[in-house]
Amino acid sequence: MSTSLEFSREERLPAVVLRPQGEIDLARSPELRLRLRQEVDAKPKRLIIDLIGVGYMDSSGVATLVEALTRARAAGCKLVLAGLQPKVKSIFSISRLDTVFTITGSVDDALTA
Amino acid sequence: MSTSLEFSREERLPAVVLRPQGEIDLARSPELRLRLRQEVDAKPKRLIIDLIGVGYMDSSGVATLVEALTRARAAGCKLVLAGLQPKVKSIFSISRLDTVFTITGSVDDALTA
Amino acid sequence: MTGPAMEIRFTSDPDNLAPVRACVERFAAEAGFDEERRGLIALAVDEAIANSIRHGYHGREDGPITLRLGMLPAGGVRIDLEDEGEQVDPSDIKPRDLSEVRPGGLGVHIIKTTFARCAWRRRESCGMAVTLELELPKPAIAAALARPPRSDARPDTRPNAEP
Amino acid sequence: MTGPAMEIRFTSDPDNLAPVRACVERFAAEAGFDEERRGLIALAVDEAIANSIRHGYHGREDGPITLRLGMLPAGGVRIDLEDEGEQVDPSDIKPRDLSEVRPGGLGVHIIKTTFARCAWRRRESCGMAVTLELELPKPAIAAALARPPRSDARPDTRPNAEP
Ligand SMILES: Nc1ncnc2c1ncn2[C@@H]1O[C@H](COP(=O)(O)OP(=O)(O)O)[C@@H](O)[C@H]1O
Ligand SMILES: Nc1ncnc2c1ncn2[C@@H]1O[C@H](COP(=O)(O)OP(=O)(O)O)[C@@H](O)[C@H]1O
Repeated sequence: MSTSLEFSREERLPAVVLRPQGEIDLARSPELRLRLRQEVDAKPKRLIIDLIGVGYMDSSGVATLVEALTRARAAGCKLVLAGLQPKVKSIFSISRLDTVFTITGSVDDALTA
Repeated sequence: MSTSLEFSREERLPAVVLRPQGEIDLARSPELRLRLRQEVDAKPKRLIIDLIGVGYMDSSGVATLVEALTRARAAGCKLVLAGLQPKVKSIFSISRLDTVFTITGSVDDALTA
Repeated sequence: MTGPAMEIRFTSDPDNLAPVRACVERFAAEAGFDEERRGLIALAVDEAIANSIRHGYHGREDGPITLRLGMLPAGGVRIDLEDEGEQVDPSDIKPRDLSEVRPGGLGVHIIKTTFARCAWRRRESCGMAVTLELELPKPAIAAALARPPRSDARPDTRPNAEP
Repeated sequence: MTGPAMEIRFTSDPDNLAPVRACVERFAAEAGFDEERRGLIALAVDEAIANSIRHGYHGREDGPITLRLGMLPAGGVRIDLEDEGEQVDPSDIKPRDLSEVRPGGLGVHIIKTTFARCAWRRRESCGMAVTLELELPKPAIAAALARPPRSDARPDTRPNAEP
């Protein structure tokens, strides 16, 4: 009955850019998890998650991204986060994950980071 | 204990531009009312209320503006509303007051409307 | 899957309006209403609460108010508002003639314009109650039903979950 | 003038999180917290509720949850959260070592980082309760106290009010 997370996807080979749109909390992170599994399983060289459309993320969203990072590494895929809004950036720094992830400002930077 | 409505004010003689900042509901319209009484009592030729910083207005805010319009007319002051956000515009049209007030897009237009 | 539902209890202090309408607006978003519609829903509920404060409690700030937010089974919202304020004849709660320009008298018009159904009644013990209902427009229902189920997809955050 | 105060009752359905945190965020704004601080308050309360849902109710979506929002007398917020879920030893509710990179285990850390005081306890009958408190920073207290009083300034919307 409730609004779902929306994704747009762009191929900038050899990278794939995934752009979720919405707030990522306990209600929405399962959708993100499913989608990230699919993307990582396809083993792109580089998976860029553009968070420009994500105005809010809680620790369930962060946990989902940590899980994706681990899976991506195992699959030989470089995972990069881009476009973090200040609110989303702050949960990464509180969680001390801002140095664990590769985080860039723009998607263009993420192509080469 | 609660955040108040903030105003900035600019003289573009013979007009005065008043710019409230915040959401105008039953809790905030009393502050708007006090301020508008002061401004109208000073009898400027033209009083422009720039609503660009007002993201929300309920009927108590609209009532306050209708009261100011009546007082301004009696004082020989031309009252103009400018910078209405879509949400605020819609309460004026629902209330069928969009033709009663002089409403312009920009403050510049309001100087001559 | 019944969707979101909640009850908010607060006093007739106008400072409560902003947090309550933030909740209503977001609830309407969860229910699938578009931005314009959810803004109107929040406005109309704000007007109904303001009427409880002004006419039910005559501006007293400590009167109890209860707001219940729920989903209509076929898509849409049902909102119930109850106060313990002064009782009036429900047939006296009506919009005024809008062609007359004067402050006030717009709240009921806004409520009736926004909701498909609104019904005021005297509560049994004391105070007034109003029920507001609005269905989702048809295309929004289809979109809400298309949402994937949540089961099996929660992130695994057990301490020893294998990555 | 006691300021805003409210109680929200809802079920452990994750779809309730977004409307509830919209209310909390706006409540924190009314209490005088700046944008960054109110975002953190909403996040931390979201984490506490998510923990009730996941650990108290093990993902069951129909468990009752009550959230109470109030102001501290000297400026700031006090938030009480109660569930009827599984009881755990409050001393087991603690942040994990963040140097280890793995999914999960961040909620309690976020809650403790945001609030000046947070205390979990077993409720008498069943379930857990947590109390979260945060004072306003000093300059914000001064700003909140500087707000003009509301009395005598309400718009006059009586039917026959002279303009
Ligand atoms: N909750 C309520 N309790 C008592 N009377 C009400 C309530 N809501 C509305 N009314 C009545 O309906 C009338 C119209 O309300 P409204 O359109 O909001 O305009 P206003 O409140 O400015 O008069 C009010 O003047 C009042 O007599
Ligand atoms: N409301 C609660 N009821 C029961 N246990 C809880 C509650 N909140 C937290 N806990 C306990 O505290 C631990 C740490 O919580 P948290 O930091 O949010 O990480 P996570 O929930 O991802 O394990 C949880 O694993 C759980 O054992």
